[in-house]
Amino acid sequence: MQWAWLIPVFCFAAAPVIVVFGRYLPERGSWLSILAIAGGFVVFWFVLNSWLNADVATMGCFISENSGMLTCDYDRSWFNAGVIGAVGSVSLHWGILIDPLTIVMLGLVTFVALMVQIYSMVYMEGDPRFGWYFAVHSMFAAAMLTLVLADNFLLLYIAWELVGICSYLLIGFWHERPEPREAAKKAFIVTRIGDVGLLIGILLIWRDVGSFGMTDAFEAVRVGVMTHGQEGMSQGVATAAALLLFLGAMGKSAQVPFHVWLPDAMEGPTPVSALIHAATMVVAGVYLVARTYPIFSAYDADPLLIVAIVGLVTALMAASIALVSTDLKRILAYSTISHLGLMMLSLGAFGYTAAIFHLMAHGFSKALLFLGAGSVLHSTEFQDTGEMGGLRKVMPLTALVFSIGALSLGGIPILAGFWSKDEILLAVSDNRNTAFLVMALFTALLSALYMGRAMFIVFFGDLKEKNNHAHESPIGMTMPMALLGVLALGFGLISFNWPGDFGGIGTFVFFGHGEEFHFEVWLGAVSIVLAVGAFIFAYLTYAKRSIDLDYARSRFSWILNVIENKYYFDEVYQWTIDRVVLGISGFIAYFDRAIVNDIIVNGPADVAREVGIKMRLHITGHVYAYVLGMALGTIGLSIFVWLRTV
Amino acid sequence: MAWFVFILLAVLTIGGGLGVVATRNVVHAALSLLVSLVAVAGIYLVLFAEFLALVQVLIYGGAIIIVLLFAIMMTRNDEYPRITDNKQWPLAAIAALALMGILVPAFAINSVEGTHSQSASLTGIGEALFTTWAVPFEIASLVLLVALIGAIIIARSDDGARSDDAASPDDGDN
Amino acid sequence: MVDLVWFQLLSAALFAIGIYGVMARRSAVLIVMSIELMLNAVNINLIAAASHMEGIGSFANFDGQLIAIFIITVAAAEVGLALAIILRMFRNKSTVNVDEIDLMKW
Amino acid sequence: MNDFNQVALLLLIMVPLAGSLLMMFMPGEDKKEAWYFAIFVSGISLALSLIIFARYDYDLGGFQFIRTYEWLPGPLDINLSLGIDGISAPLVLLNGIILFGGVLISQTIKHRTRDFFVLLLALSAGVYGVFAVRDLFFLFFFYELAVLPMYLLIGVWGSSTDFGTFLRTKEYGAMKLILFLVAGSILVWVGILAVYVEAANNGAATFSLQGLGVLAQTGQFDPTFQTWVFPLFMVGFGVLAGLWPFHTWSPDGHVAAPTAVSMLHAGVLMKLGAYGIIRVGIFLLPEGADNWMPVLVSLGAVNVIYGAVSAMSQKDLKYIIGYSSVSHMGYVIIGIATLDNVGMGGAVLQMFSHGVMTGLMFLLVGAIYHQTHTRDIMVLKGLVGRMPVNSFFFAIAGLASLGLPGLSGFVAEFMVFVGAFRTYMPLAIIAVIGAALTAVYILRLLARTFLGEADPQWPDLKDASPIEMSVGAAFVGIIIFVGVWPEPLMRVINVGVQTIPGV
Repeated sequence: MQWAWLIPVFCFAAAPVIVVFGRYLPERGSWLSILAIAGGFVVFWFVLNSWLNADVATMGCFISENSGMLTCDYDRSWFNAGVIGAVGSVSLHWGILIDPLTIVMLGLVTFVALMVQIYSMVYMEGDPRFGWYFAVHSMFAAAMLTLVLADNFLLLYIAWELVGICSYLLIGFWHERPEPREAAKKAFIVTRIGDVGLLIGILLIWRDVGSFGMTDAFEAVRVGVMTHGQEGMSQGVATAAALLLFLGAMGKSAQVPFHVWLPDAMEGPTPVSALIHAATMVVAGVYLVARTYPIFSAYDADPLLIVAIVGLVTALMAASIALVSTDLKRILAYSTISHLGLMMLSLGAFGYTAAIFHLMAHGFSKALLFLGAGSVLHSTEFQDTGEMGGLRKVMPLTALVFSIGALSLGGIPILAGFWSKDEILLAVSDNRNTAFLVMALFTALLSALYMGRAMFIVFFGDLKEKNNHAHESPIGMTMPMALLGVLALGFGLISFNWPGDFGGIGTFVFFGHGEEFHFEVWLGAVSIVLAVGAFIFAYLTYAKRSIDLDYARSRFSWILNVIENKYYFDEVYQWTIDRVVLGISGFIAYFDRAIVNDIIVNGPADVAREVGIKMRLHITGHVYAYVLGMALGTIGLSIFVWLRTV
Repeated sequence: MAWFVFILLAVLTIGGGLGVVATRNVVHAALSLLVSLVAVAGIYLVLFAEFLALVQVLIYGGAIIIVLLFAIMMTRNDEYPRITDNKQWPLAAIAALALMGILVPAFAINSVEGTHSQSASLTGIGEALFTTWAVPFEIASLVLLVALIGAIIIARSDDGARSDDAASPDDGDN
Repeated sequence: MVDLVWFQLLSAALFAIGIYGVMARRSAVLIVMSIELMLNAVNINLIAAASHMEGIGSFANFDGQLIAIFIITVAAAEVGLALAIILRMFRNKSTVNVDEIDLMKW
Repeated sequence: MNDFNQVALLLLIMVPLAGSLLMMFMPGEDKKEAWYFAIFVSGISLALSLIIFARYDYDLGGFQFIRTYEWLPGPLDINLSLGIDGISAPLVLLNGIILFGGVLISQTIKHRTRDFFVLLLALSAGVYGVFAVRDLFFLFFFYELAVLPMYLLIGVWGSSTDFGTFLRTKEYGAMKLILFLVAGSILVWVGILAVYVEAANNGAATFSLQGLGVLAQTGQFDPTFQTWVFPLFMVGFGVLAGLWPFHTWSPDGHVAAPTAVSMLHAGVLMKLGAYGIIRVGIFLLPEGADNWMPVLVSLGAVNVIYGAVSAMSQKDLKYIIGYSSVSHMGYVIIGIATLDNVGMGGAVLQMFSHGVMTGLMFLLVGAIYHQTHTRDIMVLKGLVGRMPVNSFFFAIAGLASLGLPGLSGFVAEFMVFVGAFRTYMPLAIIAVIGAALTAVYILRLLARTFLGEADPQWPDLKDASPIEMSVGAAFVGIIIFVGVWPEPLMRVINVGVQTIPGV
């Protein structure tokens, strides 16, 4: 298990090699990157296996009091600021932490990254910067894996920033066109604002705890809770730190005020969206909240209430926009934001296992959907759903796989999505008041509705003549989709407690104490009815065109156009940027040039010149004037001397 | 008796000085200067400094006034002989009076009464001149020599032949 | 006998007239004359002081007179030079009025 | 090899000085010969600084390579006492690197090449002197030697640019730079004399830092004296370090200066000011420093925000980098003002890393300007198409300056934040926000000038020349090495920072 740090190192090593020797490697280095991530996937299985049969005795492992899960921590010193031992000196460490949460995330990231890289071998064929794409791809995977493995906040922050910069490079991959450039810049700056919150949170914790290690921080919180804030971390600091960390998570996981960058990030290549904006990067925020759950749930856990509220609002708002947007990738982007909202909601409702379970299920299904959208885009060259229709006749396999993903996220039983969403609804019903539950159910309905809408518009209905040239994507693209489809189908099953010692996901990943799986009958029934009803409704309106929505559209027209304009977030942000930020900087630049420079600096120079001009007027050139001066001088002097002597 | 002579000579000196300063005509100024200097020589006599009086009359009366007159003659121009004061004269008058205001009280306050002037023997002067004051004497002769040469060089007209028509105003080429 | 004070007052008056002459007259020659007046004023003062002091032995009261002699020689040299300069000035600017000579003006 | 230690520092200063004097006798018109000789001299000085840095024994710590040459014993007790400690060793190394890089890339100087290199070497000799000397008088002497050639370098070889609304001629830039720096050095000189007189009153009339340090430690200088004299040093050296109200000379100086001079100016000269505050201000007047630190910290925070925000709306590449160095010097000032060994260590590391970063950026801007003759980011577009290597280096330098982990900028800034968080928390939060602002203008610059399709305006843009590529690669290598594994540098800095009183 100590060799878990090999996983990111493989990809870190692959990236520079591809960049430098890309031209000479076969397929310009893409094989090397795939090998690296495959190696990572293999090591993941070793880590899982060695964790399963590890126990308290093995080196470096202990049952952490906070999460109650067996965690193993391996630590190595990086560098120290200030002579070791001197007062106030700080020594900074690299280190990895293995616990079920990490293993689950490792599995998700490595598997999805592998699938996407294989997929993009075909998808990105013939792109001039093919090698560079794979280099940044493996750099991103490495950074994401380090983030998941990090055992101290410093390493987490470093990986967090590297993930940000890799997403900037990948979104802005086709930087010839201005839109990707702007989208990449927007993504980086918005996430960077979140990162500021994260950094301040980390420094706040460090200032209180004295070291960057997560275990020390959780220990301090636990001591603080026990002693009601006498020593260890006081409530104020804990809440402030939790909220600041959540600010960072909101930036990365595109929660409400910071979500504007995710839809624009669709400008990047579709496999990038599949990996980054579905399965890995966006869930980093959820992972962060899960990883630092002790700090969130310390004292009376009011940060979790805020997390729940933000999650719910994001889920609702994004689901509504997804319902009306026409671009296929935008629909999937908003659906990602909505599901992230759901995960945050479930974390906010103490549904730790549910959130992680949904994270996994959503990761597989959404990656699948994005790859499906990619293959549609690959063959028909446009993203607008208006142009598509009846593609199932032309692209049967993609249609099938896409439908599986859509049904799973829609919440149709036996599929992965249903079980995880059911768990979330269960957690919300147990720990939060009914208003949350109603809104969560409404969101589930909306997500089923837009998933159905997307599925039926694209693949059902009559095939437009210009699409008949479309062909099924090559095996290199369909095979990863099929694998992900299988997972989307079968992943739900791991939630049951099977015979043997494996008692369901609840006993594997949990916070506090593991609990077996139990199925709440009435809640399950309600959600099934909602999901199936929504799909039928979608089928009728979009595939058969029997229900027309014109009447509904005219009645709620003003709500519709508000939603269609994405609640005017972009306009508001753009306005503030143009007016406030650039305004201030323009003013300061002017202030700097006009005031500080021309007045304070050149001012004295001009004054000196003026005085100089005035001073020289007394040289009149006439001799007698000077004699007069001399006479007056002597008189003055003698008076002065006379006064002093008398 | 000495009082009367002193008063007379004092009046003559002041009158001559005012004459120099106040007349419109340059030659009158030169003559009034002569009167003033001769009066000063008289005062030296009142002070029993006969040699000085002699020297005064000889050098000032004889040499300097003559040179001045030559200078006046050589620098005659169109507005000759009427000369006026420059625009600064009221200020100059005030400054002069202020100076008087300073000197008179200075002399009056710490005046030394009861002294009387005695005569100084000529041999004493000669002896002192060539013993304690020998060095200044030599330097004085040097000064005179330098002044002499300097005056010649400055006043020498560059091209010799042109010095006859000094009065022509357009002769400003050199 | 006439006290020293009166001689000093006389020399002060003469000196003041000389200063006024230098400052007020426009013609350079008159300025030289006024300078002569000032020098004579100083001489009067010197000689008056010299003769009124009791001598210490025979050398006493010669210093004043000797300095006066030197002043006269310097005055003579000075007049010679001054007039040479005035001549040159007249040649260059064909005028002797001081307020037209302002080459050193700013 | 102990005697090498003895003579090392003297050699370090004398090599560039002698080199610049010798060059005066070389025939002026041959361009290449002067350049080769300058490379030779700066190569030796780089080798010397590398050896010195390597031989600095960080376990022993304190001042090493100590050597004192009698100059004016008597009552003044001025003597050239040389010695470097943990703080000055990395800066000596920095000066060697930047000088060698600067000389290498200035083969484009066609006009009076010989005199250019004479002045450049004299300037770097001054900088070496300031870092290696332990005597107040000579510190000021070399400080002036480092500052004055800047006037000629910018005035003669600089470039004037017309910004439409205002004109920045090179004469204006040079004049303003020199007036500011000389004004600052006057304040410093007054401070030095005050310290000397105070020392004389307390019996030990000396100019040597070591002697004065003993006096300061044993509390001979009374606190009121210290609180009055410290601002003299703070402002005097602060002017050179780009402290907020006195920073306007730096961007104007950058715009007008030729590439090599900009590299030395931003890379090393601004560090002189910060080093001066530490070596003279804080070492000699600890109590004075304590009372003035809140002021310095808030000025540093203003520096960071002010530099970042005004860089955001600049149109000229060099102005943007100029204001960004003002902002980065803000971190150094905050680091110094925390008087905390992590913060101070961060400040010294930031000096080193910012020196390399900005040196690289100016090198690349010089290369771009040399071919396109414009630095206006509105006009430059899509350079990556034709100058991939150049753009890659600029991207690395830009990302380092915005504090991307894995590059040297992050490590230094992080330590400054850690130190600042411990002492002045609210100002540290402002500094962190400043770091986020840096991201805005750096990315705006990268996206606007480098990304995008190749611009038809310059069809024949050539990529970096072999020399520029090698120097750039070396600088990028240093940035990445310090970013990933700062331990070798930190060992030396930690020891140096430990000796600062009050830390």
